[in-house]
Amino acid sequence: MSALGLVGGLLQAVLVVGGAPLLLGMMRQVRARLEGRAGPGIAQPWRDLRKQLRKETITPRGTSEMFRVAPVLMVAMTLVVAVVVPFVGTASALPAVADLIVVVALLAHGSVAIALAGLDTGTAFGGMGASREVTILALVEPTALVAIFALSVRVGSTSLPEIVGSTLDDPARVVSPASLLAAVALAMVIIAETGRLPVDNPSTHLELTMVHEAMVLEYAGPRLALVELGTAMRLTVYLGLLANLFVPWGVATEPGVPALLVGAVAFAVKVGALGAALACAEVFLAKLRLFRVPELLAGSFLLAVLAVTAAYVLG
Amino acid sequence: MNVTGVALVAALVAGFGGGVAGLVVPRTVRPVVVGACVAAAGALATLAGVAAMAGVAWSAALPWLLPLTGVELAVDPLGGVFLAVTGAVAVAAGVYGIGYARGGLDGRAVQAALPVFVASLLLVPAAGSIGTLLVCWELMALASLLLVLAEHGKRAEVASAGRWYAVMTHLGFVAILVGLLVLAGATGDGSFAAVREQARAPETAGLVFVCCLVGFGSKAGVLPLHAWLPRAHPEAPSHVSALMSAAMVNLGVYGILRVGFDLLGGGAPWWWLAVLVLGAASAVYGILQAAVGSDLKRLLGYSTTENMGLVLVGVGAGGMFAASGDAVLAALALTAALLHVVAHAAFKTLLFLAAGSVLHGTGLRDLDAMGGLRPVMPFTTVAFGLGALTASALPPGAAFVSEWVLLQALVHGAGSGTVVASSIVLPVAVGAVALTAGLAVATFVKAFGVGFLARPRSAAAAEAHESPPTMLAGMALAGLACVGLAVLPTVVLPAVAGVAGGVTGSGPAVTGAVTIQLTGVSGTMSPLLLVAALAVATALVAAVVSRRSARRARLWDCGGGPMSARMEYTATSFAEPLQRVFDNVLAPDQDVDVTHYEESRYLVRAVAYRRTLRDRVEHRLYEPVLAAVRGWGRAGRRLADGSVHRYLTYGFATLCGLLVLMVVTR
Amino acid sequence: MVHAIQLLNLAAGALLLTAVLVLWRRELPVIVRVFAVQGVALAALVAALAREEGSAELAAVAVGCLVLRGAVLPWLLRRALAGAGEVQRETRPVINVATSLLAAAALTLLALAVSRPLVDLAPTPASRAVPFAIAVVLIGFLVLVTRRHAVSQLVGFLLMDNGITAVGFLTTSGIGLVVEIGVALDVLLVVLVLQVLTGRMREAFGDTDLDELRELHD
Amino acid sequence: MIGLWRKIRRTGRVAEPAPPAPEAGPAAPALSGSVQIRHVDAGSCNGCEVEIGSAFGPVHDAERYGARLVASPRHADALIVTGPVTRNMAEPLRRTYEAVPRPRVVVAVGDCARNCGVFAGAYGVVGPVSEIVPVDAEVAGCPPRPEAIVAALRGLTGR
Repeated sequence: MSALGLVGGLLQAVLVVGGAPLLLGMMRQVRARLEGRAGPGIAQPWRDLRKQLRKETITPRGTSEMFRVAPVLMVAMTLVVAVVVPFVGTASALPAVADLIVVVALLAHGSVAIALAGLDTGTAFGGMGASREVTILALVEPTALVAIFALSVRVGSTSLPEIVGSTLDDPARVVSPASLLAAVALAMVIIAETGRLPVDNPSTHLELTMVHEAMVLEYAGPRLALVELGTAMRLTVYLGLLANLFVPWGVATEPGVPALLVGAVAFAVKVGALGAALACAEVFLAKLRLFRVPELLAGSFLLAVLAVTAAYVLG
Repeated sequence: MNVTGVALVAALVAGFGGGVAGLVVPRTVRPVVVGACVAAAGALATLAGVAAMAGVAWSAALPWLLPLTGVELAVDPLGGVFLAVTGAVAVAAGVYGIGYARGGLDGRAVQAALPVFVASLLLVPAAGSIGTLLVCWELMALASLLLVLAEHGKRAEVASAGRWYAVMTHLGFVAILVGLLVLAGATGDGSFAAVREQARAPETAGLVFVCCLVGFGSKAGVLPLHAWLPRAHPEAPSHVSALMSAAMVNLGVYGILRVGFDLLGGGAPWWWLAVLVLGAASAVYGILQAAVGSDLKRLLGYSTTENMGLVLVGVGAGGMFAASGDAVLAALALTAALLHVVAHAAFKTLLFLAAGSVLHGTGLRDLDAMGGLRPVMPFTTVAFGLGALTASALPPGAAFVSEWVLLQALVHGAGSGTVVASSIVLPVAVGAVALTAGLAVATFVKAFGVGFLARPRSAAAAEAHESPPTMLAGMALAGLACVGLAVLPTVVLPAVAGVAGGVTGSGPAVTGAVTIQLTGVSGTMSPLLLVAALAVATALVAAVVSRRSARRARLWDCGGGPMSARMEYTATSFAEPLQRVFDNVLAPDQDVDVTHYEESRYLVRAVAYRRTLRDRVEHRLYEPVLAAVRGWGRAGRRLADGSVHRYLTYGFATLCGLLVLMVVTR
Repeated sequence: MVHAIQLLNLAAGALLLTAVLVLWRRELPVIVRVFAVQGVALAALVAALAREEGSAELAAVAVGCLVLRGAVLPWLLRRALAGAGEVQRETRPVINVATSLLAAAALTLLALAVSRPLVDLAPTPASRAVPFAIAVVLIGFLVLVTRRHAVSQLVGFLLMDNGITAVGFLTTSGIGLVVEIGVALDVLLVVLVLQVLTGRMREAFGDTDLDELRELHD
Repeated sequence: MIGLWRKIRRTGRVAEPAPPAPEAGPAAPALSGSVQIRHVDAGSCNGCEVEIGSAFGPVHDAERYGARLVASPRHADALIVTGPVTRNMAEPLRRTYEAVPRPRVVVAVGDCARNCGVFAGAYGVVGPVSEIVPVDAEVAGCPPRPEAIVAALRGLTGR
C-alpha cells in the first residue's frame, strides 16, 4: 500500500463515480449527433440520477432482501474495482486485490447480484432477463480468462500493476499480434458484459429483446439510480481496464500532483475516446439475435486462443 | 501413541461404537445417540487430521486383526488432509442427522450403517498397507450402499440407483484390486513403506496407474465413469448425500494422489496429461448437465462431478509439472487441488444439507415446483445462498480462492515443460476451467434464484416450514466453514500447502497470513482485504442512498394480472438458452404438441411441451454395453435351459476337450 | 531490423485473422473483401522478408503478390459472385459457424503442435511465424470442407494457397521468382476454370450450392 | 457501412433549431431537467402515437430537452396517455399510474384523451383520462402537432 496507490485510488473512485454518467451522456450525445439529432447534452445522465435520488422508493410485494440489496452490492463491487485497478497511477491502493482475475470475477459478481434481483421479482421479464444475462456471462468467461492468460503469459503475472508496469517499460509489445488479438477479444468480452450493441441494446423499449433492462424493470427511485450508476460505472471501469492494459501511457509512476493530474487527464481522455469509438460503432450495428450471440462469443474465444498462440509463437 | 493416534483410535471407537449403538438402543433415542457418535467421531478425526498435517505422523500394525494381510494404519500429512476434511463433514452431517432421521430414517439398519460408513471413510486415508486399503474401501462401499438404499420403500428410483451404484462401485473396486495387487505382488507384506522402496518397470507402473485411475476415478465421479454419481447421491438421505458428495468422492482423489505421487513416485507426463484431460472434461460436462437440470439434488450431484474434475485438473497439472522437474509449480497446482477439496467439502455439505432441509420442509426436489421459500424457510434460504455463492466460485468465496490458485498454477506453468504441454494443454485447461466457472454461476443463480427467491410455484412450496434446530445447527456448522474459508483461507492454506509441498518434495508454494503470497512465482491475493474492501464499499453506498421508507406496491404486471405462478420463469425455462447453445452436446429430446379447436386450426386449444435430457455419455456408452450384456445373458439362458442331461453333456464335453488338448500339447 | 520483424509478425497475425474472418462471416461479398485484405497481408509479409534480407527479387515477388492476390483474384471472385445469382450469403454451412470457429481454435493449436519441429530446425524470426501459415492452410481446408456455396469454397481453396505460399516463404526465405510466377499462374488458371464452372452450374441448376451436385449421379 | 457513413455525412443535422422555451410547469422544479415518460395507449386510433413518435424523432427531438421514453412505469416520472379510456384499459391505466413512483404527472395527449373526442358516448368508452387518473397537463388536437407535444414536455422538464 503506497502513497501513490492510496491517493490514486481515491482519485479514481471520484473520477469513476463522477465521470461514469458523463461517459454515458457523451456516448448518447455522439450517437444523437450521428443520427442527426441535437441530443440532451452530456450532463443528462447526471440530471436523471439527481432526480431519481429524490424520488420515492417502491418495494414490490413479494420481493425479498435480495431485491433491495442487489443495487447496493453491484455499485459496491464496481467501486472496489474502480479503487484498486491502476487507472491513474501504476500503484494500486490494494495491490493484493488488484489481480486481473479477481477484478473480472468481481465485475461478474455484480451482474449476478442484479440477475438474482431480477429472479426475485418473480415476473416473467425478470426471469427472462436473468436467464439471458447469466447465459451470456457463462459464455463470456472462457474468452475473458484465455485473453487474460495471453496477456499474463508474457509478464508472468496476473497482477494488474505488474502488467501495466511491464507494458509501460516495453511499449513496443503493444503492436505485437498477441497483444492486438487479446485486445480485440477483450473488447468483445466488454461489449457482451456491459450489454452494448450488438449483444444487447441499451436503449430498447421492447421487453422481448431486452437482456439487462428486463432484470431491472421493477426498480424505481434511488434504487434505480444505483442500478443506472452501477451500469455506467461498469462500462467506465471496463473501458479503463482495456485502455490501461494496452495503452497505459500517461499513467503516473510516482506520487506528486502534476503526475497524478496527468494520469487523471490521460485516463479521462482514453476512456472518453474508447467510449466515443464504441458509440460510433454502435450506430452501424444492429442487435444480434440472442442465439447468434454464442457465435460472436465463439469467435472472440477463437481470437483469445489465437492471442495465446501468438504469444507462444511470436513472443 | 501420540495425539494423532489417540484421536484417530478414539474416532474409530466412536464410529464403530455408534454402529453398535444404532443396533441396540431404543428407537426414541437412537438418532440422538447415533448423531452424537458420528459428530464425535468426526470431531476427533478432524483433530487427528490436523495433527497429522502438522507433522505428527502415526502408524500401527495389527497383524492379528484380519486374516491374510492384517491391518496396518499409517497417518501421514497427505492422509491427514483427507481425515480432517472427512471428519469435519461428519460433524455437520451427524448433528444434522439427529433431526433429519425423525422422518422415517430411524430404522436399525440405517442408523447402524451411518457411523460405520463414517468410520470406514476415516479408515481409508489412514490405511497403511494395500490390503488394509482394499478392505476399508470395500467396507466403505458396502456401508454407503446400505445407506443409499435407505429409502427404497418410498421411491422406486432408489432401487435402480442402488443397482447402478453397486455394479459400478464394484467394477471400480476390481480395477483398483488389479492395479494394487500388481503393485503389491513384488513386495512381501504390501505395506506402503515396502511398496515405495520397490523398483519397477515403467510399463508395470503405467498399468498400475491406469487401473487405479479407472477405479479411483470412478469413485470420484470422473467422466465417463460418473453415471452412478448423479443417481446414487440424490437418492440417499440428504446427510448421507453430503457425506458421499463432500467426503467419499474425495477419497478417489486421495487414491490417485497416493498411488501416483507416493507409491509410484511420480511417473510419465502422459499419466498426468490423462488425469488433466479427464478432469477438464468431467468439469465441463458435469456442470453443463447441472446447468440444464432441474432436480435440485441431482444438480448437486453433477456439480460434484464438476468439482472433482477441477480438483483433477489441479492434480494433473501438478503431475505434469513434477514430471518436467518443476517442483515449485507442481506444489502450487497440488495446493490448489487440495484447497479445492477442502472448499468443495464445505460448500457441498452445506448445499446438500440445505437441499435436505427443503426436502424435509416441502417434500420437493424439483426446482420447477419450488420458489418463494425465502419467507417460509429463511434460515435454509440463507444457508443455500451462502453455499451457492461459494459454489459459483465468485469472490468472496472459498472456491474462488482455490480456483484462483489453480489458475495461477496454469498461467505460471506456461513457461515449463514441453511446448505441446505448455502451449496447448494449459490454454485449453484455462478455457475449460473458465467455462466451468461461468456455467457454475448460471447453475447456482438458477438453483438459488428460481428455487428460493421469487414466488412459490406449487402448494407444497407455499406451505413449507422451517426445519428443526438440529438440522439448522448442522447447516450452521457447514456455513461457518464456508465463511471461514472465504474470509480466512490463509488459516488452512499454509497447512495444505505444506502437505502439497511434501508430496512434490519442495517447500510450501503458498505463504502469507493476510495476503496469499505465491512462492517462486509472482502472485498475491488477499481474500480478507477483499472482503474488508467490499464491506466498506457496501456500507458507504448504503449510507449514501437515503433511508426513506419505501412504498409497497403490486408487482408491475403490465397493468393486466394478477400474475400467476405459471407466468414465472422456471428452472427449465431459465436454462433453455444454455440448452440451445449446447444443443449439439446435450442432444435433448423435445416434443411440442399443439392441439387445435375443431372449428379452426388457427385456434389453439392447448400446447404441450415435453423435454427429456438424457445423460448423453450414459446413453451412448453405457446403453450399448448394457445391451451387449443382456445379449450374452440371453445366449446364456439358451445354453442353460434347466435340463440336467444338458449340463452333464457340457461337463463331459469339456472333459474330453481337455484330454484332447493335453494329448495334442504334450 | 526490429521493425521488419515486427511488420512480419503483424502480417502473419493479419493473415491468420483474415482466415478466421472468412470462416466467421456469412456474407459472400464481405468474405471476398476479407480475402483481398489477406492478399495484402501476404504481400506485406513478403515485403518484410524482402526488407530483412535486402533482396530485390523478393521485393518484386511482393509486388506480384499484391497485384495478384490483393487485386486480380478478388476481382475475379467478385465477378464470379456477380454471376452466382441471388444467393449472396452462405446460408447453411455443413457445421454451424460457432462450432467451426471452435474447430478453427483447435486447428490453430494443432498447427502450433505440428510445426514445432520445423521451427526448431531453423529458429529464425521468419520461421517462427510458420505455425500461423500452417493454421491458415488448415482453416482454408476447413472452409473447403464445411461451406456449401461454390464461391466460398473457391475462397477456401485460395486460403489454402495463400497459406502454402506463406509457408514456402517463411521456411525457405523465398522459393524463387520463377516458381512463384508459375504457381501464381496455376492458381489464376484454376480460378478461371472454376469461375467458368460456376457460371455453367448456375445456368444448369439456377444455383451454386454444391450439394446439388449430389444429384448428378442419377 | 461506408454507404451509411456517407449518408450520415451528407445528412448532417436534421433537428430543427429549438423554439423559445415555454413557461415551466409546476412539476418542473422537482424533476429538474429530466423527465422519463411511459406512454399508455388507453384506446387511441394510433394517430397520436404517430405524432408522439414524430416528437421524439430527429426533427423535433424531444430528447434534447431531457425527455425520454422508458420501458417501465417504475422508471417513469410522467405518463402520457392517448385515446379515450376504454373499458378494458381503465383498470390497467389505474394500475400503471399506481406503479409510477411519486412525484408523478399525467399528460393527456390528444382530444380523445381530454374529452373522448369523436368517441364520446361510444359504448366501449369509460370516459376521458381525467375521470380515471388525475391529469396535470393536456395537449389539444386531433391529432396534436408534434410541436405541441414537445412544448408540453418542455413544460415538465423546464428546459
